[in-house]
Amino acid sequence: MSKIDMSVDLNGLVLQNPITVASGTFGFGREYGEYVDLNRLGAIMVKGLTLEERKGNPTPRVAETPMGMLNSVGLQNPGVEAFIKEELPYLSQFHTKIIANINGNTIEEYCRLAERLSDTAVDALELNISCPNVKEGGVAFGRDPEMVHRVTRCVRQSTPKYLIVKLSPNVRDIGEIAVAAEEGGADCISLINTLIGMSIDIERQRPVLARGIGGLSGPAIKPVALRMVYEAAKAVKIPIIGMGGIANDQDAIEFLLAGASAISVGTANFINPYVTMEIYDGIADYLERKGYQSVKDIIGKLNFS
Amino acid sequence: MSKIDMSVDLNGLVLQNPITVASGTFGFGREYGEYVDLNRLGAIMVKGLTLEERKGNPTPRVAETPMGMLNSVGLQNPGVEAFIKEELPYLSQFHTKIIANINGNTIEEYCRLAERLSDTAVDALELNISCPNVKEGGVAFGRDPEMVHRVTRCVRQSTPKYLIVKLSPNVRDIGEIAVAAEEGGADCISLINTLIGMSIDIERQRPVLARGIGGLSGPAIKPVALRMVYEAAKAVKIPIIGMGGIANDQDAIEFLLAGASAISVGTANFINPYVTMEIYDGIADYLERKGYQSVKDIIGKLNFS
Amino acid sequence: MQERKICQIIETQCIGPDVYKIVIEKPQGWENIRPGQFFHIRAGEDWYPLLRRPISVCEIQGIGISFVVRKSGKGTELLCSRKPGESLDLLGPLGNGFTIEGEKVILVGGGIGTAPLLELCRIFKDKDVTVLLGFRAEPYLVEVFQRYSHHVKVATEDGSVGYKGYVTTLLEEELAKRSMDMIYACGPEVMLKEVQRISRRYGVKSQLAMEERMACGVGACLVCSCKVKAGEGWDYVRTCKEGPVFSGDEVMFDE
Amino acid sequence: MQERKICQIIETQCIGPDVYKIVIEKPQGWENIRPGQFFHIRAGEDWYPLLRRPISVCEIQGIGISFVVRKSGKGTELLCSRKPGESLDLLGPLGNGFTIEGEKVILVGGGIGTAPLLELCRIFKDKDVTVLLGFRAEPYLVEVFQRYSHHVKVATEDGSVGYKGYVTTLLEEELAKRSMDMIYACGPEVMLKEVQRISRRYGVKSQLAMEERMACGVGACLVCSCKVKAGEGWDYVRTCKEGPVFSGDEVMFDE
Ligand SMILES: Cc1cc2nc3c(=O)[nH]c(=O)nc-3n(C[C@H](O)[C@H](O)[C@H](O)COP(=O)(O)OP(=O)(O)OC[C@H]3O[C@@H](n4cnc5c(N)ncnc54)[C@H](O)[C@@H]3O)c2cc1C
Ligand SMILES: Cc1cc2nc3c(=O)[nH]c(=O)nc-3n(C[C@H](O)[C@H](O)[C@H](O)COP(=O)(O)OP(=O)(O)OC[C@H]3O[C@@H](n4cnc5c(N)ncnc54)[C@H](O)[C@@H]3O)c2cc1C
Ligand SMILES: Cc1cc2nc3c(=O)[nH]c(=O)nc-3n(C[C@H](O)[C@H](O)[C@H](O)COP(=O)(O)O)c2cc1C
Ligand SMILES: Cc1cc2nc3c(=O)[nH]c(=O)nc-3n(C[C@H](O)[C@H](O)[C@H](O)COP(=O)(O)O)c2cc1C
Ligand code: FES
Ligand code: FES
Repeated sequence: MSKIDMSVDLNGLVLQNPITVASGTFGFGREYGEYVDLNRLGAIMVKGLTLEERKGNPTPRVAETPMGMLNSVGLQNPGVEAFIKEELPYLSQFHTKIIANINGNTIEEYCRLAERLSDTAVDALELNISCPNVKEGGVAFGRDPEMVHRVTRCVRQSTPKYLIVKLSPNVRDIGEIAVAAEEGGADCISLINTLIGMSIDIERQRPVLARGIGGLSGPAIKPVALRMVYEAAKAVKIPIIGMGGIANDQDAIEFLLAGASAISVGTANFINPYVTMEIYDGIADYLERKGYQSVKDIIGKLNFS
Repeated sequence: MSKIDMSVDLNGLVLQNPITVASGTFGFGREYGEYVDLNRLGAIMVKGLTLEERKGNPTPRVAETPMGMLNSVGLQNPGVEAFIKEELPYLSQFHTKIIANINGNTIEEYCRLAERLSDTAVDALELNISCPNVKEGGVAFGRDPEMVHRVTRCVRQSTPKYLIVKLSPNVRDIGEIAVAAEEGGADCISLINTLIGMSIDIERQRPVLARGIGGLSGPAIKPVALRMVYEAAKAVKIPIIGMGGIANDQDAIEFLLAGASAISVGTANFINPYVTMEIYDGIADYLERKGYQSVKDIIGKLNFS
Repeated sequence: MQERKICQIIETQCIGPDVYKIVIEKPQGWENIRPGQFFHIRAGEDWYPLLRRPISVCEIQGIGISFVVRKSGKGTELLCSRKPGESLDLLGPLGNGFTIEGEKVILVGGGIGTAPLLELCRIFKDKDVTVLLGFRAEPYLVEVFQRYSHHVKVATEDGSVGYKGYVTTLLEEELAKRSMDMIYACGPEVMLKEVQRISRRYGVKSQLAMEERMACGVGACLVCSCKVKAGEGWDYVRTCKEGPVFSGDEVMFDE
Repeated sequence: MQERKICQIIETQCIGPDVYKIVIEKPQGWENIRPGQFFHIRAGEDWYPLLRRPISVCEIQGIGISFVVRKSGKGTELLCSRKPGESLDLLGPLGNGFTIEGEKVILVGGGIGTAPLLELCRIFKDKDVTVLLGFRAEPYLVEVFQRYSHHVKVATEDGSVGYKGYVTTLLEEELAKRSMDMIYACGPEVMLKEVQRISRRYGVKSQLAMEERMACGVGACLVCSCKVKAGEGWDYVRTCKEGPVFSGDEVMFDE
């Protein structure tokens, strides 16, 4: 097992292994640091950041659905300055890449966030243009190819950092959106963010979530996520970080075969805090069993005749 | 329980109760007729019809996913003439509405199907502009508001029959599409058709489905379907038939509260052939327990403050 | 009469490598179950895993119906872990089953595909019935077949028991020796394809029990298509309804 | 040390209307569990239902940890149906737990919210501890509390046992009689809100065990926010991490 090369090179951003954790599901690493050795992750996508502190949406913020969950956290976060001062030093101890997930209400806000993070220890920026839980326009950015192109280009010009654009699945044609991000200057694409969903309490005749709608994540969305990763991988040349419902090694391998160069685990952390390590071992076993030397050998290797 | 009025009036199409069965999941009624009294359903949406016979896609055509399933049947059907000759007489015995689900590759084909069915015993047409399993363009119709408007208007002009337009969930903004159908002259909207998904066999490194991608249905998609029904109901004045993952009375009531005037049960029939009857009883119990006289009293009654 | 019934499990027993026998109490109404028919079974007690699993009838004994299930995924694993006293949700009996025909018949089973032939063998027990059973390694159910037939031969791929090689070689040997009225076969697709070839070569009729992934199991959803000859061309028919047993003449295997 | 452990169930018992006591074998490493802390438990053996369920520690006995669970949905129903011998997947102990403070304390529990107070009561058993338990109808756990306290009073809404009315009325009566060092409360939100009001009125400190829907349970996902006072304004803190026990001073209930 030790002879297998698990590292992946996302066109400049080298991860020691393809297993990363999805933004918003892993806080700033501290909490799950009690369960897993953070040094063993490929990268940590931190909780979505905004320029100023955000308190987020009222509760309930979570609803369970069949093999999925809805959340409406609404980007609660301490703001980028507090992140840099209080969280980044902790995260910088680990030789795991740190990816800052940034969220703006306007293109300008995205650019300011990118600038602010440019000379910090973060290894990459993940432009979240797809959060369904902020009213002011997060969604609008991610659903229109022209807007995706514009925001990506502006942020690209604001920072020399490695730039990942995180796509929304709530679109007509994911390939079109992926191309827009690529042409805007993204180094990498990550997808999917949550699908938009709703759940109703029939006794109270109200939505379960205080905010009404929320983002659907977890195993339920895996088939949609996998299809979108496959389509995006066909559409662009830049590398892809795939996510959406990954709960075990088999799921992760499906995404790699479909064309993702790395994967993120989100909701599954909540159920099994050791899941990332189990996925690591499972991928290594699979590669060994199938006679591969490197995880790179299976990326995009789906046969489709 | 007997005192509750379960009938719903979809603006001209009166159903004896709001429980219908989704196209493609109930054949032409015969098979499930052995399990449930077809006279007790509100309506039967028959298997999608095309002008000519279609053999459909190669197998495997089904894959199980977490609380969902993918199908890639590809509109296998005997063609509209065979339907009229061999299936319609059987279905006409029942005092349950018969809704013909029609599928074309071109606007002209939709119109010819509508014309052909105009002087038959079917009670309504359901324009399927959203089947993800035909290559020739089914999807393209359903994803673009302008195309939705055009095909609806042309079919509207080809037939006096009650016209339902069935929407695809694989769109950017369901409200926009719903409005396009309404403005095109639809009497009613049904949604959602399946989400597009994929599943990979990691041993064979191939998609599980012979066709690669397929339509995702079942409980997994319920939160997305419910949200879309809610959004569509806000966007249009015409009635809505809601579906997507409904598996029990509680799910059905959620859709009614969200604004659907009737609901369709699809995948759940496969697991429990008696599910429609259980949903009927469950809705009636709920109405009685909550002191309603009629199922109409809860349609769109979601509190959202 | 097809019906959904909730039945009590009266026995679960491991009878081979990852192979379990599950016996349920036979409820009223299921009197005319034919070999080759199947039940569509909910693996768990809840909706997860979502779809039912098609499992063939193995044997019908006075008060019970037995199934033999091989663990091959989430659903069958769950099924095999169910305990006596628990209840099982079954839909069936479904499909057409084998047509009982002929005086001299030969049964060819491969792996878990041996199970659906047992009840058939019992029906033919007073006639001239030869049974050929193929396994990768460790065989199972062999002694039960021996109760109903004096001509039971076993092939294993690893040669651990009986003939070392494929069961279809045994079939060819038998047919070379004497003619038969009917071949009944159930097993993996490669085996069935070979049975079809052999049956044509020797001009013996055959009935093949096919497998296809299913959703409804009752003929409504059209996911389980099987390609069969139709006039000059071909047609897709439903494995769950027109099958799972098809005449060896009509099935068209993919190349 | 927080950890995920797979523990054996040693007892499951119905102790009240839809209320079950579940005892698991206490594994090594969980020596310092405090009352008010909770475990995040997988209801089934598989991933369905998906999320873990937060359940408070009820009592820590030599070799076991007990939980008391009320069936209130799919997850708790499944949990209550689990049998001795089966294993349970627990994450914990999580959250801060009650701060042990005061000589004269009063415990106020409502419904299933009585359970998390039991271990607390045991800790205070040699001090002056008054216990007020409120139920809608049929009470449970009362005799166990009586083992640790001589002052256990029960209120039921239907008047079937003890005082007919709300437990908070009993609290007000007690505080009117004599002063207390601390009120510990667990129960439905309306009850906690009333406890807060009463504690302010009588100037007695309180600790409230709050409930909020959770996903991760460990502080990473931020879905479980609780509104607390912060300087002039307010802040959202994590019920699973900073809570579930909060000082009655700081919690801000919605109007
Ligand atoms: C008519 C018929 C009779 C059968 N009789 C038996 C029997 O008596 N004993 C027995 O052990 N097995 C039998 N099988 C095969 C059995 O249905 C599958 O092994 C089982 O469905 C696999 O489910 P799983 O959850 O364990 O596997 P998974 O791979 O997790 O299943 C995923 C999905 O694929 C389907 N699937 C996977 N493999 C098969 C397969 N070989 N055939 C059909 N669907 C499949 C499952 O039903 C499920 O929907 C029969 C199949 C058919 C079609
Ligand atoms: C810190 C804490 C300690 C608790 N201790 C106990 C205890 O000792 N005994 C006990 O019986 N119950 C306790 N509860 C409540 C218990 O967690 C819920 O009753 C349970 O989660 C309901 O799950 P369900 O699947 O039965 O209900 P469903 O309504 O089907 O659950 C759907 C979703 O909502 C969540 N949910 C529903 N009700 C609650 C609730 N009241 N609190 C939190 N989440 C909820 C579930 O966790 C699940 O994610 C506690 C809750 C918290 C937050
Ligand atoms: C509670 C929660 C909070 C999330 N917050 C963010 C966020 O701040 N920024 C972001 O880009 N994605 C956020 N996401 C989306 C995840 O990063 C991920 O894209 C999605 O959950 C799909 O993956 P999963 O199914 O593995 O969870 C959040 C998801 C959850 C469940
Ligand atoms: C096997 C299968 C076949 C289907 N065929 C059709 C079809 O022919 N026409 C159509 O409009 N929808 C078709 N659908 C979509 C369903 O009508 C329904 O919109 C969808 O399955 C969502 O509902 P559900 O989750 O309750 O199944 C099909 C769905 C399934 C599962
Ligand atoms: S499984 Fe539905 S038609 Fe055969
Ligand atoms: S439940 Fe995730 S932070 Fe509290």
